[in-house]
Amino acid sequence: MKKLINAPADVVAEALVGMAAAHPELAVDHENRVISRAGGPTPGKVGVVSGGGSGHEPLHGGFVGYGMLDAAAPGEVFTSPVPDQILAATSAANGGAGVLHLVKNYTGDVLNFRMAAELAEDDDIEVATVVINDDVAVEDSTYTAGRRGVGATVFAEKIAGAAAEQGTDLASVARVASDVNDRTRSFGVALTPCTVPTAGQPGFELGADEVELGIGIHGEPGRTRGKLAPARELVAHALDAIHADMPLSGNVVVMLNGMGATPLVELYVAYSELASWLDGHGVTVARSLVGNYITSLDMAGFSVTVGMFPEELLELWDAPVQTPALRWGR
Amino acid sequence: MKKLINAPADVVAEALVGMAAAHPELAVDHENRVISRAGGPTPGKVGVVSGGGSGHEPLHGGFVGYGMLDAAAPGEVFTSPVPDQILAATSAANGGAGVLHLVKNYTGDVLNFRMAAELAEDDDIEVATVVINDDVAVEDSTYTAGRRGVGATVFAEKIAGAAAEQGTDLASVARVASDVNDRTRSFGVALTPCTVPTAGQPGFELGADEVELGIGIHGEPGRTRGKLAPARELVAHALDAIHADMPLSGNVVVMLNGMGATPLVELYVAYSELASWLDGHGVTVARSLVGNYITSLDMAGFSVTVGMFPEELLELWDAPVQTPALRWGR
Amino acid sequence: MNVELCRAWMVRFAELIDADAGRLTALDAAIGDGDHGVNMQRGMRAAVAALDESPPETPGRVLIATGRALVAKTGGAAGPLYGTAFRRAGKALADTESASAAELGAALVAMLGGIQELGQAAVGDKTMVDALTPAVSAFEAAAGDGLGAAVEAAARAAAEGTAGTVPLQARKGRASYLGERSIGHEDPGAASTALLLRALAEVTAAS
Amino acid sequence: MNVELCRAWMVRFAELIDADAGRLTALDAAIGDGDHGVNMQRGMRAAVAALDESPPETPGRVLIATGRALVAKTGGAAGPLYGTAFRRAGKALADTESASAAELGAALVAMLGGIQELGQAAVGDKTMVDALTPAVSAFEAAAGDGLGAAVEAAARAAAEGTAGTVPLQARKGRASYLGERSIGHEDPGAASTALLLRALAEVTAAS
Ligand SMILES: Nc1ncnc2c1ncn2[C@@H]1O[C@H](COP(=O)(O)OP(=O)(O)O)[C@@H](O)[C@H]1O
Ligand SMILES: Nc1ncnc2c1ncn2[C@@H]1O[C@H](COP(=O)(O)OP(=O)(O)O)[C@@H](O)[C@H]1O
Ligand SMILES: [Mg+2]
Ligand SMILES: [Mg+2]
Ligand SMILES: [Mg+2]
Ligand SMILES: [Mg+2]
Repeated sequence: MKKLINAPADVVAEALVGMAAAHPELAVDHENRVISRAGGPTPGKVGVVSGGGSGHEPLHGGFVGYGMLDAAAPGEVFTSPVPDQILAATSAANGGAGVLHLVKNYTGDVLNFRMAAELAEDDDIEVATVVINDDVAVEDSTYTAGRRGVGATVFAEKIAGAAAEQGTDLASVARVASDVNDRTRSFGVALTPCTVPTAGQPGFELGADEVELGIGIHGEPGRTRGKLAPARELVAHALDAIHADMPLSGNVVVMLNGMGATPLVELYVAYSELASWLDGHGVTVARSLVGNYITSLDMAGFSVTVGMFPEELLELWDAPVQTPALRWGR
Repeated sequence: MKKLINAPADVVAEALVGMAAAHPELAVDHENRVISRAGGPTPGKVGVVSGGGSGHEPLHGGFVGYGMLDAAAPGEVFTSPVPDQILAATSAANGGAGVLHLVKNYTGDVLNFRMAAELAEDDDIEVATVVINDDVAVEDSTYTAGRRGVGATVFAEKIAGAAAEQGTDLASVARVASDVNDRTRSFGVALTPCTVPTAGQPGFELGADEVELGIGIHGEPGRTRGKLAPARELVAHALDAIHADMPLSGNVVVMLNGMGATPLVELYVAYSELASWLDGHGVTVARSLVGNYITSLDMAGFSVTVGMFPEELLELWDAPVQTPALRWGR
Repeated sequence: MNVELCRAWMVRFAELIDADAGRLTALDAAIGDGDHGVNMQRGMRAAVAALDESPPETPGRVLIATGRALVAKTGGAAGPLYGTAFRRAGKALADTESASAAELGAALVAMLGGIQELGQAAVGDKTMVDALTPAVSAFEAAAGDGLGAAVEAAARAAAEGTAGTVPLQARKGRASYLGERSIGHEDPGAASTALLLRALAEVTAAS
Repeated sequence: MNVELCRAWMVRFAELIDADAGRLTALDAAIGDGDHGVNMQRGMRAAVAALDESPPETPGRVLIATGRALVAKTGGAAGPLYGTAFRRAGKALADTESASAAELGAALVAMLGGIQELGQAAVGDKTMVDALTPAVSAFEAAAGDGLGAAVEAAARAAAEGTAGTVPLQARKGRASYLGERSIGHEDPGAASTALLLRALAEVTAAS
C-alpha cells in the first residue's frame, strides 16, 4: 500500500488537522470529529448536517460553509460516524430553527443517524431526516438494503443548504432535499479498486482489461464486471442505466464525478461523451460539475449523476455558495 | 494502460470538447487549440497568456477567466504547443494593451513561445515574456537547462492576472509576474510514475517501497530515488529543500498540490505536516491552496510551493477570480 | 452467570476479535467495505476500557455498559446493532446478581430481538442474525442440561449458522448491493457473532 | 542532389521515424518525457503531406517546406530545433536545381548552426548536436570522394555519435534535470538525427 500518510489508523484525525489549518473559515472539533462553520450556527436558520464514513473527500467536510452545510460528521474511513458525534454536529449546526440530517442510505449511516436524532430530540433540537438513495445500480427491493446514496448527496447538500440560507423552515428545507433526491439518479464505474488504509490491500482484484460496473463509493465491487471499453461506451452504459430508471428530458444538472485517482483530463474526455449522449437524446444541460466531489479514496473511475430539476431548484443551485470544494457567487 | 479515454491520440482534442461543453464561459478554438474567455479580449486590458503541454490539468485551461488568464494554448500531452497555436492564443487575448506570455522553463516551451512572440510582433502585438523557473530540485547552472517551471506558474497566473484586470500596463504586469517567480520555490515528490497515453506504459518503474524525490511535472524520474516514508518526512524533505534555497520567514502563500492520482484526504494529511513544519520554523501561512492544480496525468504524489509575498502581492492574490479551477470573490 | 463471569465473557470476546480482526476485515472486503474487523476491535477495546474504568456490579450492567461503548465507538452497521443487542440483553437480566441458564437464555433472546427490530433482517438474509438465531434456539434446547451444555451448544450452532451464510445471497447490509455476487462468501457479522458465543462457551467452561 | 532525391530523403526520413517511433519514445521516457517518437512522427507526417500538397521545385524549397511543417506541427524542443535546422539548410541551398556534395555539406553545416544558435548546446551536452556534429565533419572529410561516400560516412558518424551519448551526462533539455541519472541512456534526439542521415545515405545509394 502506497499512500501519502503517516499511520493508517491516524488518517482521519490528521486530515482533520490539515483541514483546520487550510481553512480558517471552518471550525474543527477534533475531540468529537465535527467540522462546522467558524462563525457558529446562524441564529434562526435551519441547520443542515451531513456525515458518513471518510474517504469520500471533499464530501462532506469540504461542503461546509455559507450556502451549503452547517456541520459535517466524518467517521472512520468508510465507516459511518457514531451517534454522539452526529449529535455534536447537530448541536454545532443548531441555530434554533431545527436541523436537517442528510443521510446517505447505508445501514450504518441510517442507524447511527437515527440514534443521534433520538439523542437530539432529548436535547430539544428538532431534527428532520432525509435519506438519499439515488444509485440506480441497486434495485430498490426487499432483496437489498435499498439504493445507495451517492452523487445526489452533493446536489441535496447544495440545494437544501441554499434553501436554509434563505430562511426557509425545517419542513420546507426537508421537502426540497427529498425533492432533489427524487429527481436525481447516479451510476458509477471503477477502473481500479481502492485500498482502505487499515486494510492495507485493495478491496478486490481487477484485471488490466476489466472494469466494475455499478459500484458504490465504498470500494465494494459493482453489480457486474465488464471489459475495459472506450470512455464513450462506459459513459453510455452509465447514462443508459440512469435513463432506463428515470427517462431523461428537458433541463438537467449533471455531475461527471471522479472517484479520486482519475485525472481531470480524463474526466473532461468522459464529459465530452456525456454531453454528446445527452444532446443526442434531446436533453439540455442547464448546469454541470466536472471533478472530484464524492470519491472512494484512491479508486480510478467515475460516476455520473443527473438531476431533472424545475426552475425553483435551479435557482437554489445558482444561489451563492462558499465552501472549500464548491464556491460561486461570493 | 487503464484510462478513461477513447483513443490515446485523441485525448487532448476530446478533453477540449469536454471543457467547451462544461464551461460556456470559455471559448474553445478547436482548430488552433486555444481556450479563451467567451467574451473575447478586454479592450485596453493587458492580455495574459500561458500554455504548455497537456496532462497538467487544471493548468492552464482551467485558469482561463476573469482575474486570471485570457487565453491558454494546450499542446499535446507533455509536449509544448506550436508557435502558430501560441500566436492564435496571443491574438485571442490581445485587447490592444499588449500580451504577457507566462512560460514554464522547458526548452520546448521557451523555444516555441519565442517563435510565437516573433510572429506576434509581425502582427504588431506587443509581447512581454516571463519565464517561470521555481523548481529547487534542479540547480540552475550551465550543467542543466535551468530550473523547471512548476507550481509558481499557478501563483504567477493568478497574481499577474489580477494586476492585468486592474488595468496595469504590460511592463508592470510582467514585473509583477517575475516578482512572483523570484519569490516562489517548489519541490515535488512522486509515489508512482504516470503513463503518457501515446506511450502506453509508465515513464519509469518504482518499487512498492520507493519514491522519486525532486520530480518535475512530466513524469520524468526525480533527482534521486528514496524510500517510501511517512508523509511527515516526505513533506519535510520538500520544505527543507525549499528552505535551503530560499530561507523561509514571515508571511507565505503555500500550495500543497496533488500530482493527479493522490486523494484529497491524503493531501490534507500532508498539509497538516506542512502547516506544523512552517509553524515550527516561525513561518506564518497567509494564504493556502490544497488540491490538484498542476498535475502529471495519473501520477500519485505531491508538490509543495511556497511564495514569500509582500502585502501588494497578497492583495492581488485576494482579488476576485472566476475560472473553472480557481474561484473566489465573485 | 455472575458479574465476574459476564465481565470475563466480554474480555474474552474482545480478545477473540483482536485475534481475528484481520480475518473479519478480509471477509468484509470481499462483500462489504473492509472494515468490520477494525470496527469491532475499536468497539470492544472501548467496551473493555469502560468496564475497567467503572466496574459494574451486576451482569446486566456489564452488558449495558458494553452496549453503550459499542454504540459510542464502533460506527458502521455493527455499532448500533451490537450496541443495541447488548443493551437489550443487559436490560433483560435486570439486576440479578447471578443469572441462571434460563435467564441468560432470555437475555440472548432479547439480544436477537434488538438486532432484528433495528435491522429488520430475517434468517437467510446473510447477516449476524443467521448466526445468532440458531445459537439462541440451541441454547434454549440445551438449557435444561445446565449452563455449560447450553453455551457449548449455542457456540456450535452459531459457528454452523455462520458457515451456512456462505451459499446465501445477501438481502441486508452492504453485501446486498452485490446481488448474486454476494453468494459464496461468509458474512463477517455472522463470523463476529460466532466469536461472541465461542467466548461465552470458553469462559463458562473455565469457570 | 536534385529535387526528387531531396524529396525522397524527407520521405525516407519519415518512414524511418515511423518504423522507430516506439524506440525513440522509449528512449525519451527513460531520460525525458516519453514523447519524442510521437512528436517526430506527427511532424514528419505533416512535412510529407505538405510536400505532396504543393511539390516544391528545388531541393532548397523541399527543406524549407519541411522545416515549416516541423515548426508548425511537432511541438516540444525537437519542433523548433529540427524546424529551424531544415529551414537554414534549405536557405543555404538557395535555388540550386541540383546540389553538389560541397553544397550539401554547406547545407548540413547551416543545419547544425541553426540548432546550436537556437539551443545553445555544445558537443558533449547529450543532444542531437552530438550526432550531427561528427556527421558534418565526416561528410566534409569524405566530400572529395563524391556524394555517395560522404553521406555514407556522415550516416556512420551520426550513428557513432549517437552511441557516444550513452555515457554522457545531459546538460541541455529535459534529460539534464536528471543530473547523473541521465548517464547510461542514449539521447533520443541524437537517435532521430542518426535516422535523418541514415535516410540520406539510403536514398543516395538507391539513386
Ligand atoms: N440490517 C441488518 N441486520 C442485521 N445485521 C446486519 C444488517 N446490516 C448489516 N448487518 C451486519 O453487519 C455486518 C457489517 O458490519 P460492518 O462492516 O462493521 O458495518 P458496515 O457494513 O457499515 O461497514 C454485516 O456482515 C452483517 O452481518
Ligand atoms: N538545447 C538543446 N539543443 C539541442 N538539442 C536539444 C536541446 N534540448 C533538447 N534537445 C534535443 O531534443 C530532444 C527531445 O526532443 P522532444 O522529446 O521531442 O522534446 P521535449 O524534450 O520538449 O519533449 C532531446 O533528446 C535532445 O536531443
Ligand atoms: Mg463500513
Ligand atoms: Mg515533451
Ligand atoms: Mg464494513
Ligand atoms: Mg520529450
